[in-house]
Amino acid sequence: MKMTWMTALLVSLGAVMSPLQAQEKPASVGVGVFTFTSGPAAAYGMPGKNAADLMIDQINKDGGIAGVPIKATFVDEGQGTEGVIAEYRRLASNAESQVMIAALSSSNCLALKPAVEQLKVPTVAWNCDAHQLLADGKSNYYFRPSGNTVSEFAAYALYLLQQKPDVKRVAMVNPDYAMGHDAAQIFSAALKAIRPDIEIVADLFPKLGTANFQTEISRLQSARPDVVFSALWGADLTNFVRQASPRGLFSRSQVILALGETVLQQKSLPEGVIVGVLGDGWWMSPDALAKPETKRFVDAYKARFGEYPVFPSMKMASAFSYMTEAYKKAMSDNGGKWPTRDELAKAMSSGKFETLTGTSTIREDNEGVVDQVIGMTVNSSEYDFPVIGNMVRYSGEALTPPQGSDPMQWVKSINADLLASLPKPGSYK
Amino acid sequence: MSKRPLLEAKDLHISFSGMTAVAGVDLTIHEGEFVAIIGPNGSGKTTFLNLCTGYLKPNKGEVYLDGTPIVAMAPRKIAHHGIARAFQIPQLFLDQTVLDNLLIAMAAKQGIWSWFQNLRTARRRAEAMAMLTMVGLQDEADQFASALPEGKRKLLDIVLALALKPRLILLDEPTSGVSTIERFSLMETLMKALREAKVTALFVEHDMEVVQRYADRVAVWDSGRVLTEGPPAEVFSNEEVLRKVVGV
Amino acid sequence: MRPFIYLLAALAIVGMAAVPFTAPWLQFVLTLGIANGMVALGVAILLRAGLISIGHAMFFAIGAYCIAFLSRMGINEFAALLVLGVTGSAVAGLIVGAFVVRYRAIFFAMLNLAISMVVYSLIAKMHGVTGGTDGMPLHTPTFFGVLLDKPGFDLALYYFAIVLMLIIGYLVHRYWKSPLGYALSAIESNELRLEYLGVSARSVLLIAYVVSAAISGLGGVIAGSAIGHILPDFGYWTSSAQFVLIAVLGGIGGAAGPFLGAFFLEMLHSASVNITDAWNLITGIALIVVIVFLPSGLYGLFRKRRRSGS
Amino acid sequence: MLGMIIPLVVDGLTNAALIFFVAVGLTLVFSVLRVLNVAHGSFYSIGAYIAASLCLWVVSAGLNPWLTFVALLASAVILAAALGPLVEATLIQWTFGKPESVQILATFGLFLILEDLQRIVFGVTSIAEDTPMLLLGVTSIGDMVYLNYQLLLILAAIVVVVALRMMLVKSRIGKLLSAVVFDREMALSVGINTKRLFLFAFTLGVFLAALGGALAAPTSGAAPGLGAETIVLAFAVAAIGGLGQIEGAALAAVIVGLARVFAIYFAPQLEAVAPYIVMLVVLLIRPYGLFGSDQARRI
Repeated sequence: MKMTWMTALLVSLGAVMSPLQAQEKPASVGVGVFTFTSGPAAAYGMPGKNAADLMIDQINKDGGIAGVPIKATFVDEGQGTEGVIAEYRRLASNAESQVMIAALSSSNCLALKPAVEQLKVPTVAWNCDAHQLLADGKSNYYFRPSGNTVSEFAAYALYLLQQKPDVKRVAMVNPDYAMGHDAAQIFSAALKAIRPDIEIVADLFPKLGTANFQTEISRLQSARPDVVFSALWGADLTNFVRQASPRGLFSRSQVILALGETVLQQKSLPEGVIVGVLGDGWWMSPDALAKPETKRFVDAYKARFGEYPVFPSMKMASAFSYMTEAYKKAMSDNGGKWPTRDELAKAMSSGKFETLTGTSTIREDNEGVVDQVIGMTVNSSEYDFPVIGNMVRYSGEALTPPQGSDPMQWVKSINADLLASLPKPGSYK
Repeated sequence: MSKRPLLEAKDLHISFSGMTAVAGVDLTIHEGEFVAIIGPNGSGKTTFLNLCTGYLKPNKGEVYLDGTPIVAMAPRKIAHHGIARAFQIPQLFLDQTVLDNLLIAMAAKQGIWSWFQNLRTARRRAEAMAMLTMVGLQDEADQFASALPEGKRKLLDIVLALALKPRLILLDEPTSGVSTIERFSLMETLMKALREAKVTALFVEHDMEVVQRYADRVAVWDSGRVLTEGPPAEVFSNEEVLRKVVGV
Repeated sequence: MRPFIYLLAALAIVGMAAVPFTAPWLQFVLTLGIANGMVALGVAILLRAGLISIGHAMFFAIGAYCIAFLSRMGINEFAALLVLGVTGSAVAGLIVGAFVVRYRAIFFAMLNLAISMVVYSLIAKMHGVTGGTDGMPLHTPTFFGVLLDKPGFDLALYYFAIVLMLIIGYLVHRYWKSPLGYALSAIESNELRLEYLGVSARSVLLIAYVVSAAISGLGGVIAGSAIGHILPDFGYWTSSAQFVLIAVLGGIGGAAGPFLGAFFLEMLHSASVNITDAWNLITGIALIVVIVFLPSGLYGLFRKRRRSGS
Repeated sequence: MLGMIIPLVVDGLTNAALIFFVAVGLTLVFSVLRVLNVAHGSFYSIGAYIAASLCLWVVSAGLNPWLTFVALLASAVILAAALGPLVEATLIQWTFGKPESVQILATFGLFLILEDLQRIVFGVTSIAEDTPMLLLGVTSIGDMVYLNYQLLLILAAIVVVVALRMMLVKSRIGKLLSAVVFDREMALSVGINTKRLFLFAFTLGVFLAALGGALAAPTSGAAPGLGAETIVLAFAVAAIGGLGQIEGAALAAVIVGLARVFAIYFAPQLEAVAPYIVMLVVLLIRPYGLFGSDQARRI
């Protein structure tokens, strides 16, 4: 008896608390943008924030979303998970915030998930690619148009096997946290699925934020690998490259830098390094450069921030175009009325979305299927730093594990036929 | 006065990095006695107290309390067995009030179960005030121990030892740092308290008048040994003692 | 003046109880505030003995991970999780405590730091078991038999946390007023005398350590349940330092201190993140200002008033 | 076999050298001022930032590249001169005689402040200028290629150990320092001006940390979050060696450096944990560190 009374009370209170929802056009679209503006991860957070600033300006210049301007609130993920969640909840409790673009760090995304589903705010995971995030397929309000780690890292294995079929000894250096371990696991599993004879001669996990890689480099030298794969990023990657190149790592082995695109502009990479953009980037990508809005975005970005956008920028930009398209879709669905959070979520939950770099097809589990572009560094006449050449564009369908399947099982199931069916390096011009 | 031996030190030796501090001390203290130890500085008197309370371990020799060997025990175990100690430099809880200092000591005596109730139970409080009144510290009860003058610190230090209701109390120069005027009043209160509590006492003392007046027996120390022992009258008529210790 | 303080306290509690209706987003902040306050209270118990632990975040994390594991194992009742989580961290406290209570001053701090960093690194490492840096999800459990949706659970948790805060606060208050509590400060002021009174300083400290670990674990359970996802960062050394910071900020003069500190910091944080992202700077300055001008912490403000009153 | 040992040793010593600079400063300050400075790691990272910026300037200004080495040293001097006396005279002096908790928290507050100031001044992107590293070229030992700059670091660390010891036994101020460390009360009673000594010791500590950062800059650059990582490691090393022990810090640095190397070669999974496990083991066996005594008094 007492219990039921208690339940009734709590449930009713819960009802009272859920924010009101605006049917008529609001004065502005409140968007909460979560990224790192402090701490080591700001190396990726800032390009993301810059892209967001730029996208918002451009969208608002073009009359906003159906005449409603975007009003963004930025939240620093560097303040720690508890603060991030607190801010998310505070923003969500305000009826003006319609959408959240959160977050960069996978651990923050995973920690936010309960709040997202509870507060029912459509939320776009713009850069956290951990396949675990949507694995349960139960998400109704969390969306990821930018694809996940499985396809991203499997793609490198396939590219390598096409480019260097005789590879025998592979060494790996990955940051010592979830993403790094996932990368190592996926990449090596994909390789072994097709070439079980390949030997992993070193599997190193320097701590995230390691500044001195001399020992790792020595270890790699002594292992004499044909190929070195690394998913290091940010300052770690820069340091690794700076310390490794004079010691001849790049000349002795074929190096793969999964997140290497972000350091191209630092002029530190030699030619012939396999790099990619974790998805379909814009570098040298015919599809991307064919889009006038992309060209416009890139030029404006270069003009405003003095450097070219890198993949976090593009993922952030794509998150915004995904959001705006979803709004249009939602309004056409409900007869031009301003959509509620739920209607927007519904619009986001399925369909094909144009992004600055290609298209993203949202599946039942809110996972976006995107192509993977991979290439090698080549010197170029138009740029004073090596850019991506010898490119290939793998179709997302081919590389994304089918919905509901265990991602790692799928990776193990990759076979020579799939490899054969894929376009060859250099085919994407 | 029963002549039952309470504390027996047998052939105690200890040396620090080659320096011999106590070299073969045999000393027996009987129940109810007030024994004084006198001797020049550095003759190992305080070291002896440290050995009797487990603060130091001897290189050789034994100490028995009523037949139980205690040299191997930690100070707190020895305290449980009934030896309490007052120090040359009073060891107080300076950031607590005089009353709380005593209450802590009493709670310590009353054992673990008393540890969960409030420190300032009416019963304990009354008992404590009684003790403080007996030694004349009642007016300072609510002062912080740090605010006490040296003489009263000495007194409180001794009261803390007495709160353990020990069988034997070791007093390290109870009157040092106390003005000659206060000295005897302090000793009077002290003796009164000791008699009331029926405590045997061993005290290290420099003031010969104090020793002559209050000690039943005197042990004269020199360079880590007991030179001679006996009633004050006898000891103070001993040439060697007068020369070496009293310095006449 | 005393009644004034109680009135103030009562008003504060009423205010907190009203939050879910007046400022819903604050509910989460305050739940975390209480959780952090718990850990800080645990730290404060040791500070009473003059011992500073730069490692108590480990018990916070252990409490949180305990319930994460249990709910993975299918235990889905909050009451059970609470009890087991607290027990878990208490046991951890007993094991760690057995080692560290032998040491004092800086060495105590260092040893705690070392152990907590090992625990942290192991949690972050063992991906198979702990989910590594991605942490572990926590499914909303039933609340004393009642099945609630997440909002309902959070609300229940919030009020439950307030009640816990009052209970734990009172118990610690009693603890500090008991001989055991006095023995703590006695260890700081004169351990030799304490030993000569027949009291084992180590057992006094071990008890204190286990209690503080248990309370910290309780904080972890509350925070974990509120967030719904457990991360290794809970146990990183900076958060350990944050807890000491909270304790000293709030003051260890009374059990209310650490909670004052926690709420103050949460408020300061929520306020500052909207103005600037230089919140480290602000907390740093606030911390130095407080320890310089309010040696007995925020709690000291009320204590002074009370003194002048009586 | 030899082919195995050489890289282990060289890498171990390189690791050790970098950690040593921070740890020795921390330990020196603790031994003299009896204050454990949590903000010490920030001096390392700020040193790195200044050094990197200076080198970038030297290069961009088209000056003689060898001047970058001057720049490295200069940046450490600049930082020590700018922050050392300031911090000591304001915050650190205030903490004298206060309980450890207050000392640690005061410096932790400073740590928080410095972390943000760095971000505000130098931004969030990592900066580096590797000219010094490239100038020195490489050496091949067996089939391993090493940066001569690595070897230079090892040399520099050895020089610092010797120089410090010399300073403490030979120079007047060094003797005074040792006196203060050995028995502060006595030193005060014989009228040694501890105020000036403390200022000197703290500034020296800042200099050493900054030097470490500066020397690391050409290879490792400067990035946000460096301070927090550095200080725990420095704690570990200082504690292992025994707080206040210069040679202790040196030996501990070597142990931790080697531990990391062995982890990387034989148990990569344990790399991140290695220093703390070493610390834990050592402290459980010798709670006051390898060279330490109860009061951690000697230097």
